Amino acid sequence: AHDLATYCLMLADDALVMSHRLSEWCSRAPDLEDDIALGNIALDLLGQARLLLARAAAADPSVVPVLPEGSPVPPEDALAFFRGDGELLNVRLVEGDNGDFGRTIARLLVFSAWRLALLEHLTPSRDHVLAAVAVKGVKEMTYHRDYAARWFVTLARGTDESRRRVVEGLTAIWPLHGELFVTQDVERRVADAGVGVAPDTVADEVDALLDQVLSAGGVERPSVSALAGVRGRTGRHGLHTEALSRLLAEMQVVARAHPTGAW
Amino acid sequence: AHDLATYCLMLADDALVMSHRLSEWCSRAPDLEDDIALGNIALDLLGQARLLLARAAAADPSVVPVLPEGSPVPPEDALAFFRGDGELLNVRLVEGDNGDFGRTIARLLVFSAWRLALLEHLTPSRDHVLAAVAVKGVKEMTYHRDYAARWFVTLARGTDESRRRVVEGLTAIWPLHGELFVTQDVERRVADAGVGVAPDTVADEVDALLDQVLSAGGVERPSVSALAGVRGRTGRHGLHTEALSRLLAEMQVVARAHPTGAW
Amino acid sequence: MTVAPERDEQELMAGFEATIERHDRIEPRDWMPEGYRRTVVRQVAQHAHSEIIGMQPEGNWITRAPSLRRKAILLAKVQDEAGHGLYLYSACETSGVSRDELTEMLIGGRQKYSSIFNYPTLTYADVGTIGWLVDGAAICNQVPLCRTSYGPYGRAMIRVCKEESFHQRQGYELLATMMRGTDEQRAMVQESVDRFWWPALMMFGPPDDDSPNTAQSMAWGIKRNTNDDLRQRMVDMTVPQAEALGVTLPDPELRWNEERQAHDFGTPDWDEFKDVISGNGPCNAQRLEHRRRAWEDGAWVREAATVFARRTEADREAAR
Amino acid sequence: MTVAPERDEQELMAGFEATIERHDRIEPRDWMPEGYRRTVVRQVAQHAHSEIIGMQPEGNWITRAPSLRRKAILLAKVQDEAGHGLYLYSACETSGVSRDELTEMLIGGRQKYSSIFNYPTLTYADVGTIGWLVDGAAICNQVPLCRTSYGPYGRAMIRVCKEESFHQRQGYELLATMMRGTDEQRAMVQESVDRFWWPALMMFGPPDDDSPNTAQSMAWGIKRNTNDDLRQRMVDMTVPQAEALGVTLPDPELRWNEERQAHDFGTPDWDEFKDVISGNGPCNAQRLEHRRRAWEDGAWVREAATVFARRTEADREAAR
Repeated sequence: AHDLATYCLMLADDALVMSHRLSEWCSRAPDLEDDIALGNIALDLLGQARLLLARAAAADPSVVPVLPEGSPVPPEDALAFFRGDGELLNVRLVEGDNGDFGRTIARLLVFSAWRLALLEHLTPSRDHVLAAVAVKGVKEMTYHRDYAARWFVTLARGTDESRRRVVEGLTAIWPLHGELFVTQDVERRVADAGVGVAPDTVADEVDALLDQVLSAGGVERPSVSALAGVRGRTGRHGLHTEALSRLLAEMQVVARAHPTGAW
Repeated sequence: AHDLATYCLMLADDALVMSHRLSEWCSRAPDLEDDIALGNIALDLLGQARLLLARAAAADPSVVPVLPEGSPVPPEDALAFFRGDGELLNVRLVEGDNGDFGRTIARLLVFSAWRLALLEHLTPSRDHVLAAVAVKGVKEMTYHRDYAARWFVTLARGTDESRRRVVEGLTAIWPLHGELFVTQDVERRVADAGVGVAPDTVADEVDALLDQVLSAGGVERPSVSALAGVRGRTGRHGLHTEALSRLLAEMQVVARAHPTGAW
Repeated sequence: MTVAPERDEQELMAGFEATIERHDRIEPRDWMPEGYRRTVVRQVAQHAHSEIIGMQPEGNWITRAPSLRRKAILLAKVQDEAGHGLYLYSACETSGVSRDELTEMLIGGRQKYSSIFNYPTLTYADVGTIGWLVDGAAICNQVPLCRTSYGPYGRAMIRVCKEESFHQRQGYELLATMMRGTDEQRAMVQESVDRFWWPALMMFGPPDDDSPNTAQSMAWGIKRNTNDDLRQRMVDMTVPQAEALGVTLPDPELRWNEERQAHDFGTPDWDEFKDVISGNGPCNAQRLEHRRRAWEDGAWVREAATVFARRTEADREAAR
Repeated sequence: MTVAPERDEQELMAGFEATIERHDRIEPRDWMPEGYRRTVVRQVAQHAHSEIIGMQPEGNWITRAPSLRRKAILLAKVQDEAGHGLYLYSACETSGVSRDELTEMLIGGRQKYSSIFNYPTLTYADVGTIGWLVDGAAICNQVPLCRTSYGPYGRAMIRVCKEESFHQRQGYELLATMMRGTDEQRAMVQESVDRFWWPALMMFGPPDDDSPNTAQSMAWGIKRNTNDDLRQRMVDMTVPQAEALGVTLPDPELRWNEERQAHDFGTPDWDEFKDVISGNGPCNAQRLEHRRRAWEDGAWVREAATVFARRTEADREAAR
């Protein structure tokens, strides 16, 4: 049960943090259509995060931070707003600043291709909640990936500047690509139990898809090394970049000022 | 006593928030000398804020936010870290984003010329603590003003780009210039009691100084109107811009996470 | 062919006036007086700009929403506003003005947007208050506009109004929930209402005796009610809701007038209104700067899309 | 005049070696072998870069310092680092390399800085840990460098060391205060020490048998001790301090060796070290990007200062 909860938190935190970053584009996108698209993607991911946080809390209530007696804060919010950055289990890819639209698209492409593959393989999960989340998520992620792929190719084959920017964006986020496929012990165990998916098993298909999009844009895979962790610890172990604690300071400020508030 | 405390908070909050903004330049200034100078200015203002917050707490302990029993947090920190933006009494000039170096210099020029004049007139205060703070502050503010004035003229008479930027910066902050000289009832009362200074009484000398610096740079006073408040309420009434709550979210995050912590 | 153009124009005008008379719609393909066209475009554009600028004050709280449910509601709402902006810009485009041109006019300060969005949002309660009071005022304004004489505008308004009332209920529900919460939350709601009440009443524009364009706009059927009329409707609608919520509206002169069967109320600060309208409100510069920056930062992306589309089209041609 | 240059060079070299032998200082005006000059400049530049890049991990917490006193201490400390960077760049400039050139080499990735600053600071405890362990390691490194053979470097080191030990005490004092605080604070300190212990030991560089330049640097008197020697000194110095603090150093092999009269300890993860040194550490890209952006964003300011100075000078000339 603790393994299942931990696994759900991993998937939830990826979606929660990525959703936060995308929501920062609100009222700032290059055009209204993209403002709406990025907002909708953020909303989809937020929805996935909520279901997964609720599942984590149900699977193992001990993962939910304890709030003052009588607090009406539901478990999903306790998990989202009352854990510190060292307790979040998202991959480091999702937490960095957006950068420009080129970097945002490059990150969204990699993220959505990866998550789509994970959720596809999660649809037959023995955990019916996870299976249902996966079925819904596959539809959403397909749209996200197609949106990102379309823009990636457009930028890569647009102007010199747009090509330069999207390639720089891809190069900047690529050191965090490898971390997506490192399988943690917990993931291995839930995968063996037929409940979760081991990310190493989707590496080939994700990379094939990415290669296809990159080649449609005439872009080479960046030749940059993976970002080191600290004594082997990375995002999945709660070891993050400096960006995450700043992100959480903003995200959690109102909720934490009112631990017994009703919203 | 409450008037004195309120007055001290006004002066303290101006320094605290301005210090915060300047400290954001740390490791980002155009050159090492300016990194050090801006850091030192931030440090001076932080020192002034601490003395003034302590004076406010001593003058009227009821202004200090109440923390959990047994908390070792001293009054200066309770005031700095446990008030919300609606309780801060700083003028709105100090709270906006730094913008580029040109805007930072323009704001520092206006702020330091104004505060220097206030502190000069505060040196004969009947409140000996305030008088001592003022004497120390006058030396500091003189340096700050000279630093800002020197850079203002350099940028205004440097390249076309530097001139454009510093003039844009001045124009951007100028709508908040008028608020500096609006005298609140509290300020009038402490001034009448020989304890404080009514800001309207320093308007002429500050403007004369600013005109002198502007003219040395060959820059006209911006012809922009004052920024309206909401039903007459502005910074001194706790009515701020949207920037302040974000600033405080960052500034207060660690302190608030540990209301009984010792640092 | 060039015989008696004045005669033609007179006939066209007669037809136009008859359409207005019958409360029928004027459509883009129909003849219309130049003044009508200009007024309609200006009004629809201002409305579109208001939706887009209106994303900012609420958008300010998306990343700080205190619960995931509220975050989802707020994100969806702000996206709806972007959607409203889109329909309304399209309605303008039927009159031959492109979205890019309108955006340039907005960020150049040559077209306005609703004064309310020049006030800051300072607490999460403001998200609720904007839903309740600001969207409430917008609905008072917009419901009659569903019957406006210009077809594309009227049809856009029908869709917009439906969503706005949904947003208004969500705003009210947030405030109601907060009022059942902690003392701090109740105080936050009251403080927010204190700040937004008067600006919300100013949304209807200046008093009728100081509103020079109202008569012509009403004659043309673009506007359906006077400013003061709508303002009264807003007050009467809001007072019982405020009571139900348990908040006090910050107007000592507010009371029921049995004779008029309506509420008497105080006078907004019209000097503040003029200040805000003329660009000196607490957030005018900030809102325009934000929009300008988004527009300029996105220029390279829009250009890339144009170039890519042209190139793809050329490839397709070549492949034929 | 061109007679027997080899002979001259030999004499110069003999003089240089005698100076080194006597433990006297080599001064910028003195003759020195090209290899010595290059090595000195590289080492001093790396040291300067480390001070400047080292502002970032701690600077990350200035705006979030949990008390005003700590904020003042931290701000002052980071400014001291900028000051150290300044002296050290000046020491380099005595060898004819300008600060601008050195900065370009840093942001172009052609010169390095201490590997430790490629680790993230994740809690406020890290500010204390950096003071205690990182400045502690720096002092172990730098105290002997006060006697380094290159005059300007040695003199800069004397001043730097004085301030560093002050910083180290402040760091220790922060941790000690936190250890007397809440359980969360104690856990925060332990977690921070767990993260920084090994990277701090790696600051002394690779093991001696894998450090090709050490011998030559020692012969020239640029370096005074081997890496492993300094690392041992650091461990022996830190163990009793950790005990006094009440934190556990994360090394199961750590124990006192009576025979050696020194601590035995485990092996750092040299693969991680190589990864970090070669640019793939958790923060290498971030640190350089930050520095590059500051440098580029400030270009217009530096240019304005240059133009203004030239213009003022010209005016003065004209006025004569």
